[in-house]
Amino acid sequence: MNNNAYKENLISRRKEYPEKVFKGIFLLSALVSVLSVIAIIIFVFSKGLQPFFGEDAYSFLEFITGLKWDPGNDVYGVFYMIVGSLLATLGAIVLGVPIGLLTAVFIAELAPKELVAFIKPAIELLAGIPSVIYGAFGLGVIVPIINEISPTGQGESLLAVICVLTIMVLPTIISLSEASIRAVPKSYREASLGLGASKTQTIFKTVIPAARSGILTATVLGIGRAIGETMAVMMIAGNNIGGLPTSIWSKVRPLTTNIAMEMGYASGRHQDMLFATGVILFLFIMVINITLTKLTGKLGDKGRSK
Amino acid sequence: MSDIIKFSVSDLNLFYGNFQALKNINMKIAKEKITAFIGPSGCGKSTFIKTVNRMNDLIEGVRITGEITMDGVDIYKDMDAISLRTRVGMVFQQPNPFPMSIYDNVAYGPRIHGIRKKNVLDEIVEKSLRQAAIWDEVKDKLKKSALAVSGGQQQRICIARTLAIEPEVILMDEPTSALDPISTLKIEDLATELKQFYTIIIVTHNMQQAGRISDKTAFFLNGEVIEYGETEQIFNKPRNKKTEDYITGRFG
Amino acid sequence: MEKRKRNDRKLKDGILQGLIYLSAILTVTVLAVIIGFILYKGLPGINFDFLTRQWDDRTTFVNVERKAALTEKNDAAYVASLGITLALDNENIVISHIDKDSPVKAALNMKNQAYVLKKKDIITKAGDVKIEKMTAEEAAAVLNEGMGVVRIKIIRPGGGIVPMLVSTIYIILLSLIIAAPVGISSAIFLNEYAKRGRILRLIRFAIQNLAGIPSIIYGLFGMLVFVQIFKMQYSVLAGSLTLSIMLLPTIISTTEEALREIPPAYREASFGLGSTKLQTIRRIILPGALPGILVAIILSIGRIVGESAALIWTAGTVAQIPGALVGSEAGAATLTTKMYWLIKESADLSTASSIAVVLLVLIIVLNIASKLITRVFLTKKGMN
Amino acid sequence: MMKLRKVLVAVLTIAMIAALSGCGKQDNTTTDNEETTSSPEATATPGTEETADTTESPAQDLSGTITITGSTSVEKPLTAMIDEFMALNPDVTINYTGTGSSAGIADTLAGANDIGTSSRTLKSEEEVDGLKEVVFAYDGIAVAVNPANPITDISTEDLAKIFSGQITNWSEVGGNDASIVVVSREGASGTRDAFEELIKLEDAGGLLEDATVVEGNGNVQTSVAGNENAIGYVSFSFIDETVKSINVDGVEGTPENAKSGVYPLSRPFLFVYMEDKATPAVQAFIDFSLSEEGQGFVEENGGIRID
Repeated sequence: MNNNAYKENLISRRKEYPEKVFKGIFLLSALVSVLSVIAIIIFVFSKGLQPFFGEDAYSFLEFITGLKWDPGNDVYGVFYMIVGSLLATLGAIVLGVPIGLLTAVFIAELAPKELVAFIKPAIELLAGIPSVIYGAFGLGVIVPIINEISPTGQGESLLAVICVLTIMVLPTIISLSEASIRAVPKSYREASLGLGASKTQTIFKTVIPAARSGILTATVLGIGRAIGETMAVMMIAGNNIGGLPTSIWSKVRPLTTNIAMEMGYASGRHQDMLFATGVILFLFIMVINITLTKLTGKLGDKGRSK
Repeated sequence: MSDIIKFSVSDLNLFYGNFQALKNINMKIAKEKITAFIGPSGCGKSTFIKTVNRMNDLIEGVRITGEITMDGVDIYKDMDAISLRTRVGMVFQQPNPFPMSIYDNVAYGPRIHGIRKKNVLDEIVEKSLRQAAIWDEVKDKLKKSALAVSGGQQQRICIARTLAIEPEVILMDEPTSALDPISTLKIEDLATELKQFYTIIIVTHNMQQAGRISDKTAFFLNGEVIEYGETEQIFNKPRNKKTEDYITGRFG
Repeated sequence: MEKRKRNDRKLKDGILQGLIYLSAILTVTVLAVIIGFILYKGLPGINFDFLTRQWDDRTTFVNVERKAALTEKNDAAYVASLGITLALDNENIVISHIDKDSPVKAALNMKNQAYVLKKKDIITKAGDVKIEKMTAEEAAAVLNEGMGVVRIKIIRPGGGIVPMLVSTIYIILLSLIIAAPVGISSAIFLNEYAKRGRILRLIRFAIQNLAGIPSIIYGLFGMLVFVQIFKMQYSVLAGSLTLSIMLLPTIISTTEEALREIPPAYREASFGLGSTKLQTIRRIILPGALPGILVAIILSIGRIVGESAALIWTAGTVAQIPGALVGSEAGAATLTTKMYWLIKESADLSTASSIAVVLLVLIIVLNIASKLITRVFLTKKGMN
Repeated sequence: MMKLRKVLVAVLTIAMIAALSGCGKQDNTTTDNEETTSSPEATATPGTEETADTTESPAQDLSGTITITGSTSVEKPLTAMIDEFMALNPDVTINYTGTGSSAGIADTLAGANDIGTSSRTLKSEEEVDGLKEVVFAYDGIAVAVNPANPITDISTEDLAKIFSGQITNWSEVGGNDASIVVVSREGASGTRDAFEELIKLEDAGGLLEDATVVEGNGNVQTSVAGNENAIGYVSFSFIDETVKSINVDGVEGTPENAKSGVYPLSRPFLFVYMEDKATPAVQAFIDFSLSEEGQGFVEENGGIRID
C-alpha cells in the first residue's frame, strides 16, 4: 500500500502535457470544418461577385432577372434557371414525399419481416447508386419514353428531370421517415386501436401525425439533394439557353447544370459568372440549412417538453 | 475518539447551475473504517461521495464551495484530480466492467499508470482478484470477456479493478443495488474484509446493509447531513426525529 | 346508416392501403428497372480484358533480334524467325501464339528497355513495311524476310478499366488519409471535450452547412483553390483534398454517433481509476467506437466511388495511372468520372454501363460490409 | 467484444494491405515497360540497321513533357499523333486535356500550356504578338439528323433559320410535318462557335432560346439518335452510324469536298503556341504533325489533310 510515490509526481506532470496538446489537436480538427465553410464562402463569393463591381460591371439586376444565358454575346441571365431549379425540386418533392412516405409506412407497419429484409437493402442500394448512373438511366430509358408522349416530341424536359430527381430523393425520404415512424411509441397505436380505429386509420390519424417532424426533416433534406443534384440532371434537362419553362414538357437549365456544363471551358468573365451562379445556388442551400436547423431545434424542444 | 481522520469536510456546498444539491456539509471521516451514507433518493448522498474523488468535475455546470482535505491536504486546491483518483478508487452502482477480458479489466489501472511488465501485471491481477474474493471463480477464464460472468461477479471484478491501483480509499456508490441477495452478501463480506487496509465510504439504500457493515453512518436529507455518528447510535438511539422516522420506515 | 358508414370506412381504408402497396411496389420496381437497364446494357461488355487492360491503346516500336536457328512449323501464319504465330482479328494482325524461346520476349523499346510482347498485341509495321490490311499469311511472310534486328510497331490494345480502378483506389486512400484523422478528431472534440456554447454551435453549424453544400460547389471551390491558386493542376491531390472536405460531415457525424453509444459508465470507471481523458479516449472510447468508425469510412468510400461533379474539375478525366500527386502527370479519372466522360464525349452508353456494373458491384460490397460490421457489433453488444 | 475488435482491426489491416498491394501491382504492370533488364540477348542497339526511314527515326534525343489543352474536337487525330510521337520519342511525355478552344487559347496566352488547340479561327483579341498559329488539319462539321428523317439536303440559310427558330417545322424544308428539335452544344465549344459563324447564325438572330444544349459531341449524337425530329451538328471525326449526315447546299459532307472548299461547313484545326517559349520537343511535335506520317493520322481519324 505504500508505493504510491510513483503516482504522485509522475502522473500529474507527465500526463498534463500530451493532454493539452491533444485537446488542441482535437479542437483544431473540429475547426477545420469551420475554416472550410469560411474558405468556400470567401472564394466562391469573391469570384462570383467580381463581375458586378468595378469598371464595366455587369448589372446584378440583369443577372438575377435575366431570361437568357449567352456568354458569347456577354448576356448572362439566371432567372429562368432559378425557376427551373425550383420547379424541378418542387416536382420531385410533390411526387417523392408521398411515394416515399407511403413506402416507409409499408416497411415500418405493414410489410412482413422477410419482405423488409429484402426491401431495406434495396433502398440502401438506391441511395448508394452514383448520380451519373441515374443520369445514364434517365438518358437511356426516361428520355426515350417522354420522346414518344411529349407534344413537343422531345424527351429532354422538366418532366424527365422531375422523374429522375424523384427517384433520387426517395431513399432519403424513405429511410428518414421510416426511422421516425418506428420511433412512435407503441402505446399510441394501442390507444388508437383500442378506441376502435382500423389499422389504416391508426396509421394515418395517429402514427403519421406523431412522426411528422421527422418526415418534415426528411422533406427538407430531400429538397437539398434535389436542388443540388448536377450530373444526372445535366444529361436530361435540355439546358436551353433562355426562356421560362411553360409546362412540364419544356426544357429547363437548372443552376447546377449551368455551372457544370461550361466550367471546363469557361474563362474570364464567363467563368466568374459561373461562380456567380454558384453563389445563387449557395444562397438557396443556406436557406434550406437554416430551415433545417430551426426545424430540428423545434423538434428538440418538443422532445424536451414531453 | 481514537480514530485517525482521513477526510475532513468543511462548509461544503455544491450547485448544479442554480440548484443547490449539497448544503453546508461538515464531516470528518475516519481512516480504515466503513462509513455509510443513507437517505432517500435525491438527498445528495451520491453527489457527496462523488465530490470526494472529484468525479463531479466531469459534469458541466457544477460549482463547489467549501473544503475537503485528505490527510490534511485540500483535494480541490492542492491536488490534481487524476492523482486524487488513483488514491481514492470508486465502485459504481451498476457493475461496469470494460468490454475487455477479465485480466485486461483488472490490469487497466496499473497499465495506465505505466506498468508494462507482464510478470508484475500478473502478480497485481492475481492479488487484486484474490483480495476481491473472486480469484477462485475466474482464475480459469481470465482471458474471457468480463461481460460474460454474472452481475455479482462483475461487481467483484470491478472492485478488484479498483484495488489494483492500490488506493487508500474505496468509494462504493450503492454497489449492491443491482445484485441478488447472495451476491450482495458476498460484497458485504468483502467490504468488511477490506476495511483492515482501506478507508471505505459506502452509499446505500439498504438500511440493514448499513447496519450490518458500517462503523459510522450519516443520514442525508435534501442535501443536508441530518445526523452523523456511530452506526449503533444512529440505528438504536437516533437523536434527530427525522432520522428516527426514516430508520423506522415512517418516512420516504 | 351504420352499415354504410362502415362500408365507407372500408373503402377508404382499402384505397389508402392500395396506395401504400402501390408506392412500395413502385419504389422496388424503379430499382429493378435501373439495375436491369444497367445490367442489360453493361454486362455484355464485361470480360477479362475489360477488367485487366489499360484504357488507351499503346503504340510502341520494339527491336527484336531474329533467331538464326529456325524451327519450322507447318503453318503459313507462323513466323519462324520470331517464334510467333499471327492471326487476323478485327482486320488487325495480332500475335496469337508465342513460342517459349521466342525472341520477342527479349524485345527492346526505343529506350533500349525490355518491352515483352504479349499475345493479342497488334503488329502494324515491320521494318518499313506497313502490314495493315494484310492477311495473317502475308504478314508472316513479310516478317520472315531478312535477318538480324527487325523493328516492329506494336499496338497494345486498351479498352480496360485498370487505370480508373487504380485512380479510384488512389483517391480513396488519399482522401481518407486526409479526412479520417481530421473527422475522427473532430468527433472526439465534439463529443468528449466541447462544452455547450458558442464555439460548439459554430462548429455544428459549419458541419451542417458542409453536409448541405452540393458537390458542384465543392467542384468550383476545388478547381479555383487547389487546381488554379495552388497550381496543382488537375491532379489526384487536388481531387482528394476537395473530397476530404466533402467527406468531413459524414465521417464526423457517423463517428460521433458511435462515440455517443459508448456507455458513460465506461468513462466514469476509467476516470475513477485515475486515467486521464486522453488515456480514456485511447483505451476505452476509440476501441469501443471502432465499428462505428469503420462504418464511417465505408460510407465515405461509397461517396468517393460515386462522386463525379466534385472530381471532374479537380482530378480531371484522363484515363491514366497517376504518376505523381500534383502536376501534369497526376490527372486521374475515377470510374465514375470516366463513365460520365464516355457518355458525354463518345455517346458510348454500353461501355459506360459496363463501368456502371462494376460500380454497382462495388456499392453492393460496401453496403454488405457495413451491414456485417453493424450486425457483429450489435450481437456482441447484446451480451451485456 | 475483445475478439470483435481484433477481428475488425485484422480485417481493416488486410483491406489496407490488399488495396496497397493492389496498386503496387498495377504500378508494376505499367512500369515494367520501362524497366531495364540486363538480359544477355538484349544486345541490339536501336537504329543500327533500320535508319532508312527518316520520318520516324528518333534522330535527336528529345525529352521533356508537353502539355496540350484546348479543343475537344481535335481529340481523335491528335491523340493518334501523340501516341505515335511518344512511341518514337520515349523520353517525351505529352498530356492532352480537352478543355475547349477558348480555354486552350487562353491557357497558351497565360503560359499554362505548351500548345493550345483550337477548332475555330482566332478572334481578333486573341491574336497577340509572339503567338504562332499552325493549321495542322481541316475538319468538316456534319449536320446530323435522325436516320428516320427523310430529309437529305439543306441549305446554310435554312440551317440558320432552323437554329435561330425562324423555321420550326420540318415541312418548311421539305420534310415531314413535325416540329424541329434543335440540338446545340454548350457555350465556349469550338464546334459551336465555328458552326454558328459558318452559317451566320448571329445575323439570323442567334441561337433559338429553346434549343436543347448538351455537353460534348457524344451527347449530340445520343440526342439526335434518340429523337426522330432532331437536328444537330458534330465534327466529322465523331460521326457514326447512329445518326444520318445530310448534304449542305447540295454538297455531300466528305473530307474531299471539305478540303476543296465546296462543302460550306469546314474549319481549321489549329495549334497555337508562343514562339519564343517553344522547346525542341514542342517544335518536333508540330513538325511531326505536319509530316506525311502525321497527316496520315489526321486522315485516318476523320480529319482532312492540309495539303
